[in-house]
Amino acid sequence: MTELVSRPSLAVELAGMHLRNPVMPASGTFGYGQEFTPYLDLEGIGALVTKGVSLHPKAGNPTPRIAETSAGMLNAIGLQNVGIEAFVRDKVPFLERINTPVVVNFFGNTLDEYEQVAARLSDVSVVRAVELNISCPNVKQGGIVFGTDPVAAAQVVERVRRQLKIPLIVKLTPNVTDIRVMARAVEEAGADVISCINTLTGMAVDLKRKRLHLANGTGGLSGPAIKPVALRLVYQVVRSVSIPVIGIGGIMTAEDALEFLLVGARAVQVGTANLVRPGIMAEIVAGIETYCQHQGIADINDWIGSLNEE
Amino acid sequence: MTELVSRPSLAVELAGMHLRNPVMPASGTFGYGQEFTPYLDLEGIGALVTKGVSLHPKAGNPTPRIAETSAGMLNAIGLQNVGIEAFVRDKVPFLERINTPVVVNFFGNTLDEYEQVAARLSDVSVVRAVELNISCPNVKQGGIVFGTDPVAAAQVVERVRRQLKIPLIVKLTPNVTDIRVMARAVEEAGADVISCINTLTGMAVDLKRKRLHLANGTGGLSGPAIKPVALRLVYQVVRSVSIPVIGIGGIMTAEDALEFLLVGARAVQVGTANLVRPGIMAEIVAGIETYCQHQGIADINDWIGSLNEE
Amino acid sequence: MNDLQTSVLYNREIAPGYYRLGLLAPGYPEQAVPGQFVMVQIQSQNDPLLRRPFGIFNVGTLPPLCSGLPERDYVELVYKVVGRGTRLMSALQEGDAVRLLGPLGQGFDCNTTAGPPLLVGGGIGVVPLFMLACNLVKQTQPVRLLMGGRRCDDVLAVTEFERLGVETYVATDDGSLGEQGLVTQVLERKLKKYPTARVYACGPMPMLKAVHDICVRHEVALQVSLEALMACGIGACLGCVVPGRRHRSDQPDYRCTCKQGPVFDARDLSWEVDHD
Amino acid sequence: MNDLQTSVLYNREIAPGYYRLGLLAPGYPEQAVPGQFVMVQIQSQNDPLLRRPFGIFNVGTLPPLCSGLPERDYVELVYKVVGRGTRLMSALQEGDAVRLLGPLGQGFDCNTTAGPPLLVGGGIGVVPLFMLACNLVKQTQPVRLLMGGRRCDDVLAVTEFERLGVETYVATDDGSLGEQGLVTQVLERKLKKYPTARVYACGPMPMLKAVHDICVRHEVALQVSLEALMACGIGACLGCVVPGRRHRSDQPDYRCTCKQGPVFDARDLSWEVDHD
Ligand SMILES: Cc1cc2nc3c(=O)[nH]c(=O)nc-3n(C[C@H](O)[C@H](O)[C@H](O)COP(=O)(O)OP(=O)(O)OC[C@H]3O[C@@H](n4cnc5c(N)ncnc54)[C@H](O)[C@@H]3O)c2cc1C
Ligand SMILES: Cc1cc2nc3c(=O)[nH]c(=O)nc-3n(C[C@H](O)[C@H](O)[C@H](O)COP(=O)(O)OP(=O)(O)OC[C@H]3O[C@@H](n4cnc5c(N)ncnc54)[C@H](O)[C@@H]3O)c2cc1C
Ligand SMILES: Cc1cc2nc3c(=O)[nH]c(=O)nc-3n(C[C@H](O)[C@H](O)[C@H](O)COP(=O)(O)O)c2cc1C
Ligand SMILES: Cc1cc2nc3c(=O)[nH]c(=O)nc-3n(C[C@H](O)[C@H](O)[C@H](O)COP(=O)(O)O)c2cc1C
Ligand code: FES
Ligand code: FES
Repeated sequence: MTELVSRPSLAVELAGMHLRNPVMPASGTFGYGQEFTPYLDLEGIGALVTKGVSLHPKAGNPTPRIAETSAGMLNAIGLQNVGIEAFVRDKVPFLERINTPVVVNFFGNTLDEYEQVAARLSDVSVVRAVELNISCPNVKQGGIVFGTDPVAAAQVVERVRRQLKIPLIVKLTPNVTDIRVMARAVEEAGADVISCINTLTGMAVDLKRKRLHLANGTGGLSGPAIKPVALRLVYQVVRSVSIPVIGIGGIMTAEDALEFLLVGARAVQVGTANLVRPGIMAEIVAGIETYCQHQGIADINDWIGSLNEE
Repeated sequence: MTELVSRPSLAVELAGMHLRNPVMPASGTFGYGQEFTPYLDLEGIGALVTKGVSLHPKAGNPTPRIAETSAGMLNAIGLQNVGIEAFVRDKVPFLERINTPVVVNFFGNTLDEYEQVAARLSDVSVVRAVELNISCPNVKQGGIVFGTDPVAAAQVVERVRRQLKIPLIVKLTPNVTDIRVMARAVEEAGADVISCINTLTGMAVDLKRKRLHLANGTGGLSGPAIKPVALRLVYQVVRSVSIPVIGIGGIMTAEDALEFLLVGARAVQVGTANLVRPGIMAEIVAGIETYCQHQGIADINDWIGSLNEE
Repeated sequence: MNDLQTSVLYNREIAPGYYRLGLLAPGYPEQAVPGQFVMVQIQSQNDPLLRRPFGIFNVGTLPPLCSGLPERDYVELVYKVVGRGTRLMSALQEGDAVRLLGPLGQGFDCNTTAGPPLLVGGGIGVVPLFMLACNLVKQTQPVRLLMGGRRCDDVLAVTEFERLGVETYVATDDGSLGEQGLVTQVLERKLKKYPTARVYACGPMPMLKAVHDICVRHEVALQVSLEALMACGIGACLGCVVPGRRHRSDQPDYRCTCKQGPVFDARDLSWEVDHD
Repeated sequence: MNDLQTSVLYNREIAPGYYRLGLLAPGYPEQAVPGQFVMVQIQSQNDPLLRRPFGIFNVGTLPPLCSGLPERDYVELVYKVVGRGTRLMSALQEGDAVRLLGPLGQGFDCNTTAGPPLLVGGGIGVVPLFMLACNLVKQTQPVRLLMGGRRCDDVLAVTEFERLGVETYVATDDGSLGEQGLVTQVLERKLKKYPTARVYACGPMPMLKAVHDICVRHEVALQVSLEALMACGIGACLGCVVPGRRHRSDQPDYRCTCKQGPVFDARDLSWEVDHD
């Protein structure tokens, strides 16, 4: 039996940010944090990642916007958000009161939009890093999705990078033939960290009405159903780049988080699980700590990437 | 209320083959049929699709080969099979006794191998159609997967097509950025039918041993977890080509099958569900029939593709 | 607001396909407001993944199991079996574990004394009206309930309302209980008689729309309790929005049903949109 | 072979973490052979998705519930709670629905009369040996069981074996029951005493490997019952293979545990591979 570690260190470092532990929410499943204060100590998680924000307010898609699937859910919220100015005015004051690094997820439909939001966020002192969601259609280029074309992705990353004085996390979509190509493209273009994965594109059918269930037609699949795909992609990305990677996809338990860390993710994001169990991140942090104690892992960094491979 | 149809017609036509109903097994989950005779009347299903066969016998991967995931499973069987000659010698005699169209799934690691298996199968009279699995690495081209590159895919389809006097079904992998490109490529190259999807590539981690769970590292994710992704891809393929499409992915119930048919699949394949419930295809066929009766659908072809879209 | 690991007190079929579920719920009697709801997680596995939303039917406190033990707060839900989640719920037995998130959302505003209250319920929509009636009968008399349903089996808990002293009027589509017809007919008649009434309604969307039109015509205040697909119930996912007053498809105005509702002042919603 | 929709007769905890589960199983007493197994589907939702394999502990027939009704065939399983499937199973109650696929696979060959039988069980591996013992005691006497386990709690069903007239010898790692040490020590001693014995073994892979080595040394016949990850249990998925006699990594020789096993003649397997 391995010796018991009294108080393992869970702290990790991400592009110069010191996180007290590697657990943070995935964008869009945690609002701006405030909704979760009855259920969770916001100072017990590693970072706080906010809902994606854009230059202008976005009303989102018509309803139905969600569907339950086997061990997963589809969402087509349509990136509803208050817009960058209202975010700074209405949401930042709350975030300033919390002693946890704030990461702001953002997106745009044109390169200009991406640049402007990045520039604005870089000036907000509470924002410790930004997370770039490149899974959006590039309206100027006829709707081709930034996130599935390495050239378009590199371009947006480069342009955004120039606007920023803070770390840039780039969030990759799983809906590509070879995520390694995307990962290398955004690393070269200046990403400081990669987070993956965003949702898998899916559909649900409403038999009764003989229609697609979601008003938007397609939606993003998340939850435990996608964990095996996410683990594979995180494994591949970790081995393709030298910047740190945040693992995302279907994490419901401490064991799930430990799996992502084991294959090499420096930190993890918890998404859909927050919707089902608003206090779950506290349980995941506690579970990781207990696991480390029992396994004799004094420092979580010793666990990260320690997968045995022949 | 719609009127009750006493005996709906479930027959569909696929590239000249007349199937008594649109339900068939997915390759690799039904052996060569014989294993299922205690549980299922093989003459109650639309067609019988056999386990993938290759030129030479293939022993498959080391174990562990399977892992359970949330609402799904990973498999890395490694296409274990007896090889084309043993197939013809040992398996065909049983298949000849069943009055159900037989579709033989096959694969190769080089263009030559694909061609040789196709030529051999085309001469076996019980084989009514072949299904080409192009999700295999092309060993001659440095392991690039035939199924993710439209040029390589078109090439193998063209070459195989020339060897065949019977219909060619091409089975697409979901692990691509844009399945429509793949679908058009194989249609143009001569595919008579497209079936999709094959498994999503995934991974499982064995925390106790700090290893990847599958001996092969990655495996193919199947089961209800992937249904939303499969529905989306089938929807897209149906709208990109004019040849018929067979829908596959996570079908567990008659309702699931009806969803695939509604978005436009001409038939469906049931995979993982056979492993959990060996008699399930009979239940699915019966369920489709009952549904048609209650909804006043006299002919399943009236349902196929009848999705309401704005 | 709390995420409780709690357990089943009872789970009784009260009419074919309808169940009444009692759950231990410390704190609910003080915290819960009529019209609020809970999110129930039925099982520990990942399928079904999402919780299910249910209105609060009633709250209360049971005497201690034996002297020396504390009193036991509970919440009551009444639900209809419609899909796999509610089917799983129907198998719950005394002592089974359940996770319970709540009480959630904005309830009915009953701090107004203006006019006699008229409660309009359709089918399972009667649920949040019971706790509302419990509160209203303490403030004013009489409280009236107009209940509609397909057939008599869909008209629930009427005796409970009567026991509170609520005047109840029932209409069913097939006339198997009360008068034959729609509850909106009854509402029209009552509003002619009590033109200063305030209306509280919960039921299917077409009914609510009809109730809204009638209330507009009669110029009386209306609060409605809505249903929407929900993933989180706490305002995090934005899955549950409904079109608000200023909603236009080119300039949407969405309200969060779980956080800003489920009870809305009818004037704050858009009634032009095709609710089906 | 059948896929039955059946129900639970009882589900009793017989030692900490070990349960004995009785299921109605028409036909099992005639069909089942010692060493065969079943695939149990615990619940109707999709998570957990796969069935779980369990060896058959025993089969039998209960008298009719009342006269006029038919007799009731049953199968008994004994399982250890190790993961989420078995945890769900431990909550099963009388009358609960369960799907049962079986009896599956190749059982023990006990049509040989050569030599006295020695049954070697490790932990939960004792399960298939009980039905085997039931059959053997009818053919020959004495039948001997050598049982090993970590501690006394892991040594199951010994009294049941003794009631059959089986001579039992127990060894535990910590000496909390029987002698202290490994069951293989006991086997060595017994084989010295009964050099013509035939051995039937079921337990963890390291134990089976040790048993195999001893049997080779003593030149006695050995049948082993294996466990493997299984998706289907009927030979369709090829997930459950084990390396056969001629296995080499460059020229594999795989056997299907569910179809060609779970009981194998030890000579048909490869014992060189690193089983961990
Ligand atoms: C605020 C609120 C209060 C409610 N109060 C009650 C109540 O007191 N009694 C009662 O019987 N029902 C009530 N409902 C409806 C209840 O939530 C659904 O009937 C239930 O979720 C169906 O779950 P299912 O798994 O059986 O159905 P399925 O159709 O299998 O569910 C699939 C998905 O759709 C959702 N869903 C299905 N029907 C509805 C619906 N009508 N409203 C919202 N989501 C739905 C489910 O939550 C689930 O996510 C309420 C809904 C809301 C939003
Ligand atoms: C032929 C055969 C007979 C068996 N007989 C018995 C018996 O009589 N009593 C008993 O307690 N156990 C028996 N087992 C082992 C039993 O199947 C597992 O303990 C059980 O499947 C664990 O399920 P779980 O969900 O609790 O564990 P989890 O670890 O959560 O299961 C995850 C997956 O791994 C599989 N798995 C996990 N452990 C094993 C294992 N040891 N063998 C095979 N698959 C495993 C599960 O089936 C499932 O697919 C037998 C296994 C086989 C193959
Ligand atoms: C309701 C919902 C809203 C989401 N909104 C965003 C978003 O605004 N920006 C973004 O980058 N990802 C968004 N996502 C994706 C998640 O951040 C995450 O990448 C994905 O859900 C996979 O993780 P999970 O399986 O843990 O949920 C959203 C996901 C959900 C379920
Ligand atoms: C155990 C197993 C073996 C498989 N073997 C093959 C195969 O030999 N050839 C092939 O084209 N697909 C194979 N598949 C993929 C299935 O045919 C099917 O495309 C996939 O499982 C998705 O369908 P499902 O979700 O219904 O299982 C296999 C799948 C499983 C689970
Ligand atoms: S249900 Fe998630 S925001 Fe309302
Ligand atoms: S478990 Fe599927 S072949 Fe043995």
